[in-house]
Amino acid sequence: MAETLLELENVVAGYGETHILRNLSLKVVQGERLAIIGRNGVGKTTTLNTVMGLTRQHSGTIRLKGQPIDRLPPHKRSRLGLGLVPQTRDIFPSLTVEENLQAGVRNGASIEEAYDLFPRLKERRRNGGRQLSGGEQQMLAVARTLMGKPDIILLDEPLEGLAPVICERLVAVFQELSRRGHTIVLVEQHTAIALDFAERVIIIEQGGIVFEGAASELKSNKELLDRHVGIAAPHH
Amino acid sequence: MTVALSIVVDGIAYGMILFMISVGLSVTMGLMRIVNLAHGGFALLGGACAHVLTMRYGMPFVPALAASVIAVIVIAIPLERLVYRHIYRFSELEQVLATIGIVFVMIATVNLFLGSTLLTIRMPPEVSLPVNLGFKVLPLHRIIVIVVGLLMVTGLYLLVERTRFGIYLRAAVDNQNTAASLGIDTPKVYLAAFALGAGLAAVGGILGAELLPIEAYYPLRYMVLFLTVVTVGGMGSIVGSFIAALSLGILDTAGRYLLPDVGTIFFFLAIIALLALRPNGLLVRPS
Amino acid sequence: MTSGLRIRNLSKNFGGLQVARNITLDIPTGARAALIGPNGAGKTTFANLIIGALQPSSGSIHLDGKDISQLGEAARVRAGIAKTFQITNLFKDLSVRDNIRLPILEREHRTFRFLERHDGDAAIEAEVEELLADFRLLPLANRLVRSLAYGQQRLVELALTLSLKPRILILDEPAAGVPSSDSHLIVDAIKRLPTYLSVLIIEHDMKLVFEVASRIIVLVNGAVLVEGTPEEISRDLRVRELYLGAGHG
Amino acid sequence: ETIKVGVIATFSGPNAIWGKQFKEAIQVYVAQHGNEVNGNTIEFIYKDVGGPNPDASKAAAQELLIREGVKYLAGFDFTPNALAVAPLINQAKVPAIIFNAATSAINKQSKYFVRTSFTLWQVAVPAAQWAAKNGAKKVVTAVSDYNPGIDAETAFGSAFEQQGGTIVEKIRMPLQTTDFAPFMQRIKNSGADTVFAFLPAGPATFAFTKAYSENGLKEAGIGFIGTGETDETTIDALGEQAIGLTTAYHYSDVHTSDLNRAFAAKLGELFPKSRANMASMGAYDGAHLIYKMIELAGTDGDKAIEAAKGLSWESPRGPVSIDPTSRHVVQNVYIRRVERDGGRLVNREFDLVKSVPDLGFDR
Amino acid sequence: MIRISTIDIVRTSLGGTGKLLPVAILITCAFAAFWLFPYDLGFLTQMLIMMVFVVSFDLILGYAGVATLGHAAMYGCGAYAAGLFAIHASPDPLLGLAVGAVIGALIAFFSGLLLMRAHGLSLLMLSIAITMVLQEIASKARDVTGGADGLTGISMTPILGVFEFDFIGKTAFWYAFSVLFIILVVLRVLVASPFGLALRGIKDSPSRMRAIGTPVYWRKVTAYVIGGTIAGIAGALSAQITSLVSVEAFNFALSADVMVMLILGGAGRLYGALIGTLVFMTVRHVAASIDPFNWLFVIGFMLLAVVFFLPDGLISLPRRVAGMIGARK
Ligand SMILES: Nc1ncnc2c1ncn2[C@@H]1O[C@H](COP(=O)(O)OP(=O)(O)OP(=O)(O)O)[C@@H](O)[C@H]1O
Ligand SMILES: Nc1ncnc2c1ncn2[C@@H]1O[C@H](COP(=O)(O)OP(=O)(O)OP(=O)(O)O)[C@@H](O)[C@H]1O
Ligand SMILES: [Mg+2]
Ligand SMILES: [Mg+2]
Repeated sequence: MAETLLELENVVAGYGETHILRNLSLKVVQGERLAIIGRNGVGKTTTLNTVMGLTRQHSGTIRLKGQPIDRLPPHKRSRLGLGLVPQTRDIFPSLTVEENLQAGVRNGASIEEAYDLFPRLKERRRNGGRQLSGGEQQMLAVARTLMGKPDIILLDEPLEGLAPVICERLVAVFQELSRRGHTIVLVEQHTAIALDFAERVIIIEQGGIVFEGAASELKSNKELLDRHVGIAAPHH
Repeated sequence: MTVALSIVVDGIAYGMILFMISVGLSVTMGLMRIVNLAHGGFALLGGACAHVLTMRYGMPFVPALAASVIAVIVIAIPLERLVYRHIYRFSELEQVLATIGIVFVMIATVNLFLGSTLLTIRMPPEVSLPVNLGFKVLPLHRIIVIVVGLLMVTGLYLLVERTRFGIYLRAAVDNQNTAASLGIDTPKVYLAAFALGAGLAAVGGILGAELLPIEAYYPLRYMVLFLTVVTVGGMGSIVGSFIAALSLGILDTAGRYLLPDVGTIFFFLAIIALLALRPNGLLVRPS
Repeated sequence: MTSGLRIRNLSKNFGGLQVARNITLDIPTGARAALIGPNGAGKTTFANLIIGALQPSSGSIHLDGKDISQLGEAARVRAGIAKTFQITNLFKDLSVRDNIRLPILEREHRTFRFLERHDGDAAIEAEVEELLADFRLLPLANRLVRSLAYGQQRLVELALTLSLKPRILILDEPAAGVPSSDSHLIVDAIKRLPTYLSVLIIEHDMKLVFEVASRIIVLVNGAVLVEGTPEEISRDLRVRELYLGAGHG
Repeated sequence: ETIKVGVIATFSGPNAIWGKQFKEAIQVYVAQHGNEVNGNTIEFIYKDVGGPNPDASKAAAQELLIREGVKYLAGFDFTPNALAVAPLINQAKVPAIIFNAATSAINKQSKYFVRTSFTLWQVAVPAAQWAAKNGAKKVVTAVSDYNPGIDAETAFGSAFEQQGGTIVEKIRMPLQTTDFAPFMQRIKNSGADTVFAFLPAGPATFAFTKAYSENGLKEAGIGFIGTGETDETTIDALGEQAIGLTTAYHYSDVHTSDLNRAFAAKLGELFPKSRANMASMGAYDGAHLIYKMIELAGTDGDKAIEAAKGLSWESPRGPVSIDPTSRHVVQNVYIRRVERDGGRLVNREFDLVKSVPDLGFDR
Repeated sequence: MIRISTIDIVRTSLGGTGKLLPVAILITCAFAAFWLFPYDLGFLTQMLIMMVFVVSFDLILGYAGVATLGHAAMYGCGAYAAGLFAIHASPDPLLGLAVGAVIGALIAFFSGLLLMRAHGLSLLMLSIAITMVLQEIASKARDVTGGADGLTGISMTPILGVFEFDFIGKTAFWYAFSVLFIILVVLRVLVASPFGLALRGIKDSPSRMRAIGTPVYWRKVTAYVIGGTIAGIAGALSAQITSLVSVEAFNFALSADVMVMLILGGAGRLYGALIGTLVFMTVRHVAASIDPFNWLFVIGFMLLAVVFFLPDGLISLPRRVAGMIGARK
């Protein structure tokens, strides 16, 4: 049995005084590929942001590698091996592409790796972050997080706005990272892609988990999928 | 011809003082993007400290300068931890209110201990010796300021554009949450930058005191001047502030030489024209 | 006289970078066209040139035979061109309802009726409610947009743009951030649009593109690579290599 | 009976020094002379207006007149603050003693104004006469570009030319000027042997005198004559560069007379950190005048004004009297030079022009 | 016909009985102040004038989100215009107000053409520079304006030929209050109108506003002109009531004070502007008369306390308190 890397126990979190996550508990084990799906506004992003320390956590415990991290500021969590690709991309607009990447560099990562992954970024390396196209920003957001060599990568809809070819390439990259032992948590709207990629799937509804199981289980159980996510057969 | 030369020399010497007194602001307001109306407050504290050290305790100028800058940084650090840290998150308008509040308290404090008269700083007498440049006589003080100003702008440029700290700072300012989730210790970066800004303000206050003498109401009296330099230079650009300070110095000086009667109107009209043409200042970061 | 949008030799440079190269296109009234292409191909830039947020380096744009190249953005919106933003751009500190109401008031030229209340007109209020209902936004109507999840904001974005009742509608990745489960809301909304309206949709979700578009334009490196029916495009080898990848076809 | 006197001045903000000097001098006067006149208790009530602010000045006067029922108004550091109360004192028939505001024309706005300070004409004309007599031939005037500066420029210029001198250039320097180097260059280039300067005391004077000494004007043999630039409250801040500056003015805190020594002693006793200046003297003599008016006319404004006209007395600044037409103080104007005296700088008087009235009243 | 429309205006502005409450409070406050502080009418009148001024800035900053530091430009011009008009043309107060309003509007229009294209710091600086130029002109044109000594010789005839300006300042008080009241009613109608919503939209996202077909620039100029008109009226009021205009009317400190008062009370709320002015001026007045030397401490700490504990301004105080009491239950 692989060890638990990240654990949320009865987490209550939200914005200001409102509670979005209500007693959420989940475990992520070392090296796995976990997908989180759910309708709009159910709290997927909030879950990832809470793990990263960006939303207000009212109660509950989050442990990373067995150590409670609830009180830690985001940068300490990052240094413990967490990496987040935010849904809104959040490119630093006044930094160039290259500086955006440098801002993420830890543990001697090389920017060339990022350029190998996304040659488009290399072409635009001197451009200001604000001038990038939507898809270029998405690539940069992913690449920037990878510069920190995180053990566990939280991806919030990383395929959004990318051309299908790039999507495929990116999914392949994630698979490769997973093979190299990185743990990946993927929030994705495209249920089909998510189910193909992940081993395990969690469905969130109203700030709580309503399904947890193997991806294959969901794939074969259309009725279940319909009920929670409201999708007709995953299209491919 | 000699008039033109005089304008340039006097203008640069004056511009360098403008740069000196506002460079701290181009760090806190330009780079960190806090509407820091309390900038002059730190200059005031630095100047007041140097006044006390040189006049009351007879300390020589250079050690007094160093001690005063350190003192201001020592004041700035807890102030950042307790107050400014929260101000970063405020909206711009709230920042206006908060930093005005701080500046009032600073003024009141200096007023309480030292009164509201001019607080002179004793400099070594050689500093005010006229130096003959052949075509022109310039006080040694101005030459020192020019040299220090050049060193400062180079150092800051390298720090902001060429070091990891510079990248971290700019990233943290763009988006604190994202920077933090990339592992950047944003509170520390902010603290360091803020202390730097405050320290520079103190240096500027002290070295600029020859022209803008220190007194309790200094921060309010010259607020427009600080803002002008940073605005014309462009937010976030140290080099921009530098060029702006020099241009404004030359412009103002030219106005005084050539159109003394309407110098002020000329100066502000020129600023209006400049900002109408280049609304984001002379130099801005890529946007 | 041609009706619809006529674009001739449109070019745009950002410094040394050419992001639109001599684009010539027609989007006739009633068209359902899609613009696809690799990231950074210049799709958003193209849309911005049409709505007037950017000025072209050269070329012309005509709407129903009238040259609109010189008009500013607001004037073009009034002439009937509207666009959704790829990255949502909403009135975050206004309620969802006000976000819809505001463009309708503008459209109806109500702004200078200083003596009316902004929510005082029954017809406008009815229209607001209808749009909110269409996009299932009624339960959120009084929330500030700032507090909505990203996907919810995408829906507001679309509703807001439709409230302008444009004749040329440009949708920049309308489904981005909307879960596949809800993308049918968008498809439905597009299908419900009156036929006098031309739609140009920029989207990377091919399922949606194939569902709504009758013509597809492929933009690569700022130039039109091919233009054709969905079948033609999905068969095109270059498009498959450059854009669609192995998963499609 | 208590007779109240309302003092309107600036007690807060960058110009608070005015209010402070006024108040201290009044307190010295009261300490020396008691607070009773003819059995009436005199009570001074201070109102802050925070700087040149005519709106506030008028509101303060209204409040003093209505609520406090003051019978005399006093203070007024800035001209607009004095002018703003003119309609009120005309209606209320209450005398207003001006301790500073130095525009001649104020006293024309109301017959209830009496002034115990000075006007620029009063000091600039003697400055010109003295300069002409002491070898100045060509003078350049350099003044701050606002009404007092213009007054000084005109007064000095007309008097100097009358004495046969030439004004080679008139320089007006913007009030906001911080760097005076360009003006120094112009002064040098003008070919003058003397510069007559007028600037408000404080940062402007500081930077001006600094520029004067650093740009080698002294070495170039260009003399300096001014008026109130070397005010006692800022003179120490000017430092060494001030030594030797010559000014024509009506009061120096080292004026040698028993009265002045007594005044200084009392001030030092009550306010050890304070130093007297012309504002103190305006207020001190103002207080004296008010006491006199009460003694002679009680609380009848019209009678009090009549009583004030022509009054003369010995003040710590020397002999003074109130000119019946201009209701302005007639006084000696002293020529002084800045010297070091122990740990401080002082304006040492070495010459004087006797009994000068407000020469600007009829312009 | 006209009657009906005025009633309509009043009704829309009051918008039902619930909204009548603040109006009632306002009038009650005025009467209360009048009876309770009969000796401070001068100060109270100054405060009312300042309220007119701050409320005009609220339209620009609070609603349209345009932050300037040169609002005194219109105030000063309104003051000089009204003063000169009284001296040279007619001493009628209401005519003078109209002149102040027109001049305020003109200055706002012409400077607005330039200012409304600018943003952020550049906008602040431009507005400061314009005010400085105007101040410099006023102080140089001594023959017309009296320069630094101030413009004297203003005297007014009775308002409407009936109410004479009295020594105690009763007329001035009610005059200023009536003007404030009318302006508040007008502004309430305005901010509730589609125009008001459009301004809030502009504040929120100008780029989106443009994308819904709004000529943002002209909207902002319009708002600036309306704000400038009211600022001109405030200036005119002050000239008429003080009977003197000084170059200080253009002071940077005045523009800054206005901004501070507005944020203190709560920008974007008309009553916030009133409360901010009331509190700031009262505290300053009281603190400065108790301890003129140290009153800045009081103001400084008050500003800090408000930003830290009442980020939406003083106007959010009742809601905050209610919230705290509610939470405790
Ligand atoms: N900044 C915020 N302030 C207040 N409420 C918020 C904020 N951000 C999100 N919410 C609310 O929290 C809930 C969950 O939002 P969250 O972004 O986690 O959803 P999500 O599952 O990621 O949705 P999506 O698929 O649209 O990205 C939503 O109802 C949203 O309205
Ligand atoms: N202001 C600008 N200055 C310089 N380059 C720019 C600017 N705006 C866009 N670009 C560049 O132009 C190219 C086209 O951008 P555009 O946003 O139009 O792409 P797109 O086709 O919409 O891509 P995506 O599918 O990723 O959204 C990009 O490479 C981008 O980096
Ligand atoms: Mg999300
Ligand atoms: Mg795009």
